[in-house]
Amino acid sequence: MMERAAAAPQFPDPLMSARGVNVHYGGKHAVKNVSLDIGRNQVLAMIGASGCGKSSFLRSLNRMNDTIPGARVTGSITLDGRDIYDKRQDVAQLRARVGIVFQKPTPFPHSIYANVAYGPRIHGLAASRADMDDLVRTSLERAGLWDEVKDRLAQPGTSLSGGQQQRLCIARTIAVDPEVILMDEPCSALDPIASAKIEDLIEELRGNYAIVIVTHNMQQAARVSQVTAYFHLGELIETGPTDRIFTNPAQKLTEDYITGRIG
Amino acid sequence: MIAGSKPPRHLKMRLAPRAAAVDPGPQATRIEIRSLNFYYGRIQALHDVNLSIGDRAITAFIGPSGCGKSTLLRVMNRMYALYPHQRAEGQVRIGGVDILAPSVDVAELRYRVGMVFQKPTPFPMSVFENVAFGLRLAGEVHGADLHERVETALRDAALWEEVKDKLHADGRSLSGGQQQRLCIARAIAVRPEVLLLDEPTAALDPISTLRIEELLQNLRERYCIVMVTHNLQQAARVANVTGFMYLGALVEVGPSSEIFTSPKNRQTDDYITGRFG
Amino acid sequence: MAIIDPRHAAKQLIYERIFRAATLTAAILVLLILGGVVLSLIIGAWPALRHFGFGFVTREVWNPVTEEFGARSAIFGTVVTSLIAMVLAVPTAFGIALFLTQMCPPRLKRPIGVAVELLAAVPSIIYGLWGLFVLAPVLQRHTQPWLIAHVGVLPIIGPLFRGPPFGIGILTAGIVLAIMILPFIAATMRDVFDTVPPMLKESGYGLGATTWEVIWRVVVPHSRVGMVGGIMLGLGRALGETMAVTFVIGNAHRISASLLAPGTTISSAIANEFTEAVGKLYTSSLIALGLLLFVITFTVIAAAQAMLRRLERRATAAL
Amino acid sequence: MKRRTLRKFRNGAFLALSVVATAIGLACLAAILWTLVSNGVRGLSAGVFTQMTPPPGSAGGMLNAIYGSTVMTVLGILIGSPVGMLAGTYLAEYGRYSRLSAFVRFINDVLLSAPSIIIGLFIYEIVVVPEGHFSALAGALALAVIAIPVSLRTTEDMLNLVPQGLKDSSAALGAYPWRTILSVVYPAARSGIVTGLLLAIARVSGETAPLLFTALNNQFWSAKLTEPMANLPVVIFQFALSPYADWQRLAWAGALIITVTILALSITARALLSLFQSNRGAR
Repeated sequence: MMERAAAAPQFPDPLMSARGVNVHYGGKHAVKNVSLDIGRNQVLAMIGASGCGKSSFLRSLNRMNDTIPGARVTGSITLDGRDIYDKRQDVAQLRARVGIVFQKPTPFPHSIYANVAYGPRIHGLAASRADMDDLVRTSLERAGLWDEVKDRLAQPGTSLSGGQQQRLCIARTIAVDPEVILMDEPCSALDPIASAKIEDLIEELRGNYAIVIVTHNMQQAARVSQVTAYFHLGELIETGPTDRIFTNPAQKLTEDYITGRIG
Repeated sequence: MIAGSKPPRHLKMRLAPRAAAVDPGPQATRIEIRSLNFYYGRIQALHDVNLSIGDRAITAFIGPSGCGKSTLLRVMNRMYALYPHQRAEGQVRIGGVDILAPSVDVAELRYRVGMVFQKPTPFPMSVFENVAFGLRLAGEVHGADLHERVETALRDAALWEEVKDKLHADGRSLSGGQQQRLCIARAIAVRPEVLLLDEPTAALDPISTLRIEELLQNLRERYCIVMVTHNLQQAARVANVTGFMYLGALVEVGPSSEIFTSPKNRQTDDYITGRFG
Repeated sequence: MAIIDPRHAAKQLIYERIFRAATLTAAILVLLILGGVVLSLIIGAWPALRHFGFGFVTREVWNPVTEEFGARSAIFGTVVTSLIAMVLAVPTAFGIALFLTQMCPPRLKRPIGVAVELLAAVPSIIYGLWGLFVLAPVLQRHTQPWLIAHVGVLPIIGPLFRGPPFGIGILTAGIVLAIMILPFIAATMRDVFDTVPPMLKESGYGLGATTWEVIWRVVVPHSRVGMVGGIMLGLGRALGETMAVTFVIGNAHRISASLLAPGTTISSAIANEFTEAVGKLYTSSLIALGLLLFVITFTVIAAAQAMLRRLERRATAAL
Repeated sequence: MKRRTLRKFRNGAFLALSVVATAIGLACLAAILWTLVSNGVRGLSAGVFTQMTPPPGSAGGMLNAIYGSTVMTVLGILIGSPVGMLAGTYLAEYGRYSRLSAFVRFINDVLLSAPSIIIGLFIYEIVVVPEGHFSALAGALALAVIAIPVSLRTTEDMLNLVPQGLKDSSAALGAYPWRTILSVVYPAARSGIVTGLLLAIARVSGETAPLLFTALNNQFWSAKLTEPMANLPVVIFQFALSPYADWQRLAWAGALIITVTILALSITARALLSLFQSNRGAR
């Protein structure tokens, strides 16, 4: 296992870096000794059968696991070299820097505008109404949603279609200007066309953010990511450039999974 | 009220000849479906399904969720009749008898067509009583015979060794995989002619899944098994015949080896290569 | 990256602490209320308990003139009226719940279900009024004479139905209570039956069981804990019910062999006599009755809640 | 074959019995409502809403009682509901899995079904005895204590219905829980919370027993919270048991007013609730 961890690609200057991370839910050992680096301006895809620990690991990257009772995270995870599990680390501030988009779109029961403005408001990021208007607009533009909603900003976020809602959630995450965006199977509740839009968006966002995406769809991982990590039963089996993982995996388990023999 | 409360007509479904010492090669047809349409209220869920399902073989239905594969399964024991506004038109003959005919006693039909569900559904009673449930209802087997039938069923379901010392423990205390095998044992204890399985491994871990798949391989020699699965590999591994359904229609059906290697239909090809679904 | 003003962040944290403390205080207040109820009842009941000792519970005498008080007849009335109510209401509620969950045509399911739930919300004083002005005269004129003539002459159960037909009395109170808790128990049972996973029922049907067999052998065992919990909650209501009983019980502090005779219950004794009670001992005795009622209902309700909790946990575990 | 016939017969018999039980139950309840409506309508007149409660044997209305009931109900809800809502928020959000919450939940459920007459005794002991007299305030406090568990329970249930994903999303943007609760959870559960409020009002406005020895009654108009105040349930109780036909008629009218109010509240609450649930389903 240590060899596998050592085989993780080492970036000269990783943005986030996890070392020996374990996640326990009560008695369940969900993530086992995972070490992984997250580079700047690239998309890392985590794949594996359901229950393999990829989502659990993802949620430990911005301490979303803190909200689950009985969850315990050990090991070290650093952001820009600072331990995010440090006692002095304010969780709210951390999550402003490491945003997350969930499987199902979760628009708040507010207007489209207020959905996007929510984060900036709670952190006091906009000094004036005009600032806020700007921020909302830029965020929606970056999420590729502006043209579709610019005339109906006052309508409730829930009135949008599923794919639009998911992009609204991405816009909401972008609005607080994070450094890393985590995505937990962001397309699994969407139809193929909406999924394709989100995938295009991920490609564009890569210019500004580090993105970590969990997906059960291997084709999707192959399409959007530069680095792929394969998880199996809580362990990180293999990680490397996406091209290599899908054409020439080093581990037998990875090969089995990719060719559909397990999972 | 369920449709089964009609007075019993004399429905005689011949029991299939079982446990033939030699495999008679290509199988006789057990289920014959002709121009079957199904409606949930005004929504049509099945469109003109025609199909013959062979005896002593596993037939699997695959397709994206909502394609009608579970609906098709639930027609074969008229489980849909429990719910208002659901109705089937056409013919479904099992052993020659049209089970959609109003004169059919659904309780008796379901006694002869076993069903196993997505999630294990052990009854709130002991392991033994779970398996004996159907036999006790029919009241045809008693005492030592009952015990023997329960043991046989548990053995056939590859569960006997694990539960023989805790037959009186609550069925719900078993692990998920064991519970599902218990449900299979419960279904085969009454020696049904047909065994319906609705995504029987959807709620199970890979190891339990493997055990169930092995079990199905063994049961195939004696039963007509019809299953629904969302796992293509599973269909390829265990089914002799696979049918692909899409938007309520049976798009293509044939030997699994053909469906998974050289499907004739474009949609089937797209689906099994993961282009949609 | 976002630049967050540290003063803004600090303020957020202060609001957080204030809000959290407010919710926690409110939650603890609930505990304090129950503690306050127990404590105030004990203090109020203390003079009577000290004066009469344990005899307060066992003595039947209730005489404001000589200031001698015993709770026995009130306890008896409370228990017997509640038992009558349960005997009548539980099977009927079971039937209603069955009908609603298993066989009701879907068009009627909602209206009947809603009607039953709304009736559970009707204040108990209405049931009392109806019992006094409608039910009691009917019982007095028709039902009770028949019972006296035909059942009263039987051995063993005969003595329960002897004496003059007053109309009001223990039996009438029991019937009114039964009608009052009927919607409540029926609604609870229906909810419990609805927690049975459809797949489990279908598994029963899948083996060729009839509707009744599925209900009796699968649904009932599966929801046994919840059913008993619901029944006991109903019992808790019946034991503590005041107004529906006070109208029709007859207010007689004595224990009769006949169910047709007037009696009293703890709550109706308090309701009838409290504002007129003169003297510390009298008031204190009534509060002591209240304390007894609290102990009895607390036991029943706590047991019921514990059972329903168990069911809930199991339901969540099964998800 | 014989056995199958027997099984079918048994099935039919029990199902028929359950239909009979439903018919009996509904018939009883219909009879009660019918009596209430026919007697109540007979007792209703404009005077009921404009005149004071009369002395024995003469005509009058229930204006003072209606006013008193309204005042005490509103006051009781104003005191009780916020406490219940805050406590429910603690149980659903902050201390969802804590032992304290489990205990509070349990005690609350006991209070929810505790006999209301005992709550009356409690308020009598802690308010009426020290004050030395019955008062509307004591009545309102008794109603508040009854409203707390109702409001707590519904608040907790409704907040639990708010999808975890919504709460997580807010936390994921760096919001502290108070912010999530006030800005996301409460709005998402708005109609559910209003439902709880209506149910609490419905529950409280029909309570008689605790008012018997807290607010007592007052034959005259009184707007002072420190004095005994007339209220519908106690007036109904006293008038119904009186020998005067006029009083009995008024009692029925009062009963009808209360019941109609409560049913209207409950129906509105249900309508809101189904709206809430269908909204959630659409999401």
